[in-house]
Amino acid sequence: MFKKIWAWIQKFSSPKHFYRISGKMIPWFAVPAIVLGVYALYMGLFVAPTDYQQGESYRIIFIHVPAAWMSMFIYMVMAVSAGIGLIWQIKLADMIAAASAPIGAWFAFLALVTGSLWGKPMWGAYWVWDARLTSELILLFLYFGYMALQSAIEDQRTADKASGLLAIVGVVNIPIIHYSVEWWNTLHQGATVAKFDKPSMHIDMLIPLLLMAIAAKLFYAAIVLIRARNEVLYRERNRQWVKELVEKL
Amino acid sequence: MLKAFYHLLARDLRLAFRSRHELANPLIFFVLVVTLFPLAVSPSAEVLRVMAPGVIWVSALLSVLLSLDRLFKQDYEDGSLDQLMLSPNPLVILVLAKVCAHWLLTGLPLVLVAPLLGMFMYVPDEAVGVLMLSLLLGTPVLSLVGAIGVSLTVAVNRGGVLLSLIILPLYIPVLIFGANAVDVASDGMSVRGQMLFLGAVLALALSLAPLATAVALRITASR
Amino acid sequence: MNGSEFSWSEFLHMGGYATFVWSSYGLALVMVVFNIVSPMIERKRVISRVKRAIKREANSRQTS
Amino acid sequence: MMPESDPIKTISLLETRQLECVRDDRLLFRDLSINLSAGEILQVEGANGSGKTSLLRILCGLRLAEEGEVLWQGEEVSEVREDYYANMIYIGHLPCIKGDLTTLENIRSLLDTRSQSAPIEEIDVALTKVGLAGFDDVASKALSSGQRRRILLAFLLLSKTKLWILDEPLTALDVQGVALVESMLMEHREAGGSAIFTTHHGMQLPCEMSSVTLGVQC
Repeated sequence: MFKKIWAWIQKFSSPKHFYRISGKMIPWFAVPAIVLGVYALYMGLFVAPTDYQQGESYRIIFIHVPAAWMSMFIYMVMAVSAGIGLIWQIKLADMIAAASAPIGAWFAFLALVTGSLWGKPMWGAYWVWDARLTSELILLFLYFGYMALQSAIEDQRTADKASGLLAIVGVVNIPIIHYSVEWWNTLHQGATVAKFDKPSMHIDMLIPLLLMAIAAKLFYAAIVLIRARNEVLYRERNRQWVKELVEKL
Repeated sequence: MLKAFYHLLARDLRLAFRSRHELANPLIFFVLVVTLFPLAVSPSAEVLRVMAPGVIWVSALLSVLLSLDRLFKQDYEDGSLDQLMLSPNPLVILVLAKVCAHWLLTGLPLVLVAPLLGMFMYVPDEAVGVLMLSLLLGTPVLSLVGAIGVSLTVAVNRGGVLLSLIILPLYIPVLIFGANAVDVASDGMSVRGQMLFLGAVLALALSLAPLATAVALRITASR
Repeated sequence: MNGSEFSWSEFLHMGGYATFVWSSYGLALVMVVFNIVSPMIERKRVISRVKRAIKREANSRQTS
Repeated sequence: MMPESDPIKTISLLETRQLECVRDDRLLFRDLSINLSAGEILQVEGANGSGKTSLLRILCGLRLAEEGEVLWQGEEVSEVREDYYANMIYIGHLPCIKGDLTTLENIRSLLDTRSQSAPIEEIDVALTKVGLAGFDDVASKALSSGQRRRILLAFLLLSKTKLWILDEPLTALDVQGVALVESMLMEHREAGGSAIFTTHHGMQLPCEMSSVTLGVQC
């Protein structure tokens, strides 16, 4: 039984098989992502009511919060797949991890910029050393570290393993970093306005937020597949099946 | 196993003492960086006292970071690292010995010189003890976590900047709690919580970092 | 909205926060587009690279 | 379990099965099966870049093969790492010598990493044999590169392991040095030890020697 599952995993995770399957899967993620995203935009911009405290500026939440969630989520996916790649030597997992990093970094960057754009009208400054923004910034650095290590090591296999280990070390550290930054922030209270903690968020605000978050996840799924397919083509470029496939393109 | 630990520790210490001039470098760097702040900001006691914990801790961080190279670089370049990995002893123990030597050569001197810097930066007398204690608990974590980073980047050409990029974010918790402890102690309050946190992080690093370092070394060697 | 009729100019004005709101959404759009386009360009590059490698190989086989 | 068909030749000391090695996406070798028994000396030949060093590092377990496995006395190396490393010694082309330590300290610290020790008399004998008598308290940075290689040869003698894995053991050695390595290999073989070494000189030993050549089949 176990052997069967293992054989199945190995078959599915073979780059060739993945390439074939993933090509068919991409539209299944991309189309719902677009539909949901557009619908969430409509809900967020037209249907959701104006916030009585923050006015219209709160609408940045529909970008900022899903982006921040995604940046965390992608780091977790990255670390888990890097761990799978490291332990069970599954090449595909390494490729998924490598393909995830730039997307996650983009989301972290987006969350940072939108956070500061939101901060300006709320705090009167583009940057405030708020706990979440600070954690987000550190997360962006973790992404940069991962990508830098990945590209600094010539040998692909070593690069995958080394950066994978770094991602795992990062994941162990994230809760500690997060906790200490939160703690640090409560000590230096004064600058912060609790802007995210809305105990009674209007349902018309919550729905577009959640829809947007789902759309972002689907978007990530589609993009990571496209990127992973590129990785497959590049890394397996000496294999016969890639050569045959490329000739047909 | 204990013997292997002891022998490697002794070898690294002996090697370090054979080139004494290098030994003092991180320490001088530490003092030098701290000295820059009164020159750059203001020599006034009020300003410096506020900045002191942060400045001393950041300088300690940078000084450890700069010295991390010597943890594995030489062994990697002359092939001794291969011999360590081919030792019948568990690699984790050997890693621990090397990290231990590194801390004795860089972290401990920082702890010992800290009162001098406290004096430079007008840290109140009652906080100097806390400063030393926080460094005593924090610098081993810096060496332990740094070891993971060095073992990943030791084979990379010009890996210095890369090393700081991957390691500094991981140092943040130690920095926050270490500097804060000194800050709080200056106001005459209890620092029990901060010390417990640093102790917990040290325990965690002590148990996990050598494992991660051992894996990282095997990865580096496999290229 | 708010019972009154909808006005585009009011919508674009975003209650005075237009700069912040629209630059956030604009940046998000740029990010999404970039993330779609860049792997596609990358794909073209990889494919042309593999093709060139195949050609090189074929040439060297002919000469030898 | 396989029945032991051959009573004389039981399980081989070191065995590889279908090794495949890829470096910088170049296939170095594939389907490489080696069978080394006790008392056998194996020479690995091949041009520069044919993967000799990679093969030796795979045999040591320092490097992971793309495919295939390495067995020590019939068991996967990663399973019996401790036993394997206690009975195997690898000397790469890097010197492993610390310039700041003396010859004696270098030998001692190399032995320490293997959890071995040797009495001073024995070290003296080994040093004399490799032509370093009287150099024991000289800092190694004052030695020539050939002399440093000789320190490693002394280490090799003192380690008394069954299996030697040597990467280019003749590097930096003079004529006497080469002769020394040859005689060491002969004695090691007579004592029932095995060795695998690479060289692009093509060493001729006055004894039976198997050889593997890399870089022909692909």
